[in-house]
Amino acid sequence: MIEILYFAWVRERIGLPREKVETSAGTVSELVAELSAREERYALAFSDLTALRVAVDQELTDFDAPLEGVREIAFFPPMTGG
Amino acid sequence: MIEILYFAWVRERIGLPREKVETSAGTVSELVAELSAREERYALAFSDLTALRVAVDQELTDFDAPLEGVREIAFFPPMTGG
Amino acid sequence: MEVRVQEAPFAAGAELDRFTARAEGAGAVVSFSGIVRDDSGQLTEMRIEHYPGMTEKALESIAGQAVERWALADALVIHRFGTMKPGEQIMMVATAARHRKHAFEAAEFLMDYLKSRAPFWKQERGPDGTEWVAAKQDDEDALTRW
Amino acid sequence: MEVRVQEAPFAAGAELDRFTARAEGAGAVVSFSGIVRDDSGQLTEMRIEHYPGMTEKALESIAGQAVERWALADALVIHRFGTMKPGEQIMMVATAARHRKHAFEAAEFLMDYLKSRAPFWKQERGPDGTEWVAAKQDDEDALTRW
Repeated sequence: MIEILYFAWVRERIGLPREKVETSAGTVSELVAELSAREERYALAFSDLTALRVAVDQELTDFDAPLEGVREIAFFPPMTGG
Repeated sequence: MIEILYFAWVRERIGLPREKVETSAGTVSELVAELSAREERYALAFSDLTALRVAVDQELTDFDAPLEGVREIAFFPPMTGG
Repeated sequence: MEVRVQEAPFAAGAELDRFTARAEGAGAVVSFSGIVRDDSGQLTEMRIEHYPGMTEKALESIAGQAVERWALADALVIHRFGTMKPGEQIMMVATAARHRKHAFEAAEFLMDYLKSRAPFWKQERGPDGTEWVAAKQDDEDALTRW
Repeated sequence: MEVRVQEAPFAAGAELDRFTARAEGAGAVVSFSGIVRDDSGQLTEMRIEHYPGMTEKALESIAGQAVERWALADALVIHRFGTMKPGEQIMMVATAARHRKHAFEAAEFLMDYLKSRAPFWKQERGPDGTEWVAAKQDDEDALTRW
């Protein structure tokens, strides 16, 4: 079980802030493909990965990051702090 | 009559903060030469002009600045504000 | 080093005084405050969403890098989340160093990283509804300097 | 724009709050404070001499240039003269602009000019007497950037 978090417009498109998912995906990209195949709202949210950022266990990373041992993944748009 | 002001170690070497001087010098350099010829303490204070700065009527300028119409001249070391 | 992520407003002046008082040996203190700006005259409020847990970790990492790289006497980061009106202060950073160049550079570094690498997202609300603020390419480009 | 040359101490935090409150439309406020540093552990006090009349004119000219060049919403310069102990604040500048880059640049410009072009001279007093602080070539070189 991995916990997935969504922020900002990604959260709005998917319609929930977080969910627990059972997956056998080996990388973030594979998880994205799995979710996108599942329902239209995921496909919509993940349609342009260049507009998204991903954090694995609260560290920014890339979409080819491996998921072995990971507890938490977050998807969100580019950050706008400061 | 021109009023001459001295600051920091220039003031200390010359031994006074300001004085009024009657001069026919045409430039700052000529005034410096006139003062240096007058007394040893001036010659000492003005011995290395690269270590001095000059302001004419409260504006930084060069030693070849003309003195016509000038009311106030100040001599001091490089500034150390901030 | 102090990092705070909070919903409540903060008093920048009091924070600056406290920070300066404890920055022993520093000759230079630089602060930056970010304020909600209403360029269009149509902004009713700004809402900032963040990623609890990761936000604190990211800010501590950024501040730690700044302290080490510029040998700072101290660094402070305060960043709010939640809802704010135009004119309200969103965040501040402060840096204390022996010399001014290091204090300035470290504060700019903190700001550049906060803009694009700390998990905050701004949303503006106006008479026509809400809109997520888009990240600026300029802000991303600013990171190449470091 | 506000320029003050004074012997009395000032409260940097209160000055920053006041400055920020009146900087309408600014999204970014940067402040710099300079503090008497005692690197040798031998400094009993610092004395700052200045050129009354010219000092105010020079600071106003520098601040005016900064406001114009970076389209600042506002600028503040406070500089003390007289006698100060280690840890006391000597001076501060603050700048307010729409964007952070302009506020930072203008504050650095103000500091670089204050260091070498405003008529202040620092003298340090220690157990062995007093010494005039020498101007640094680094500070002169910093001006070439502008």
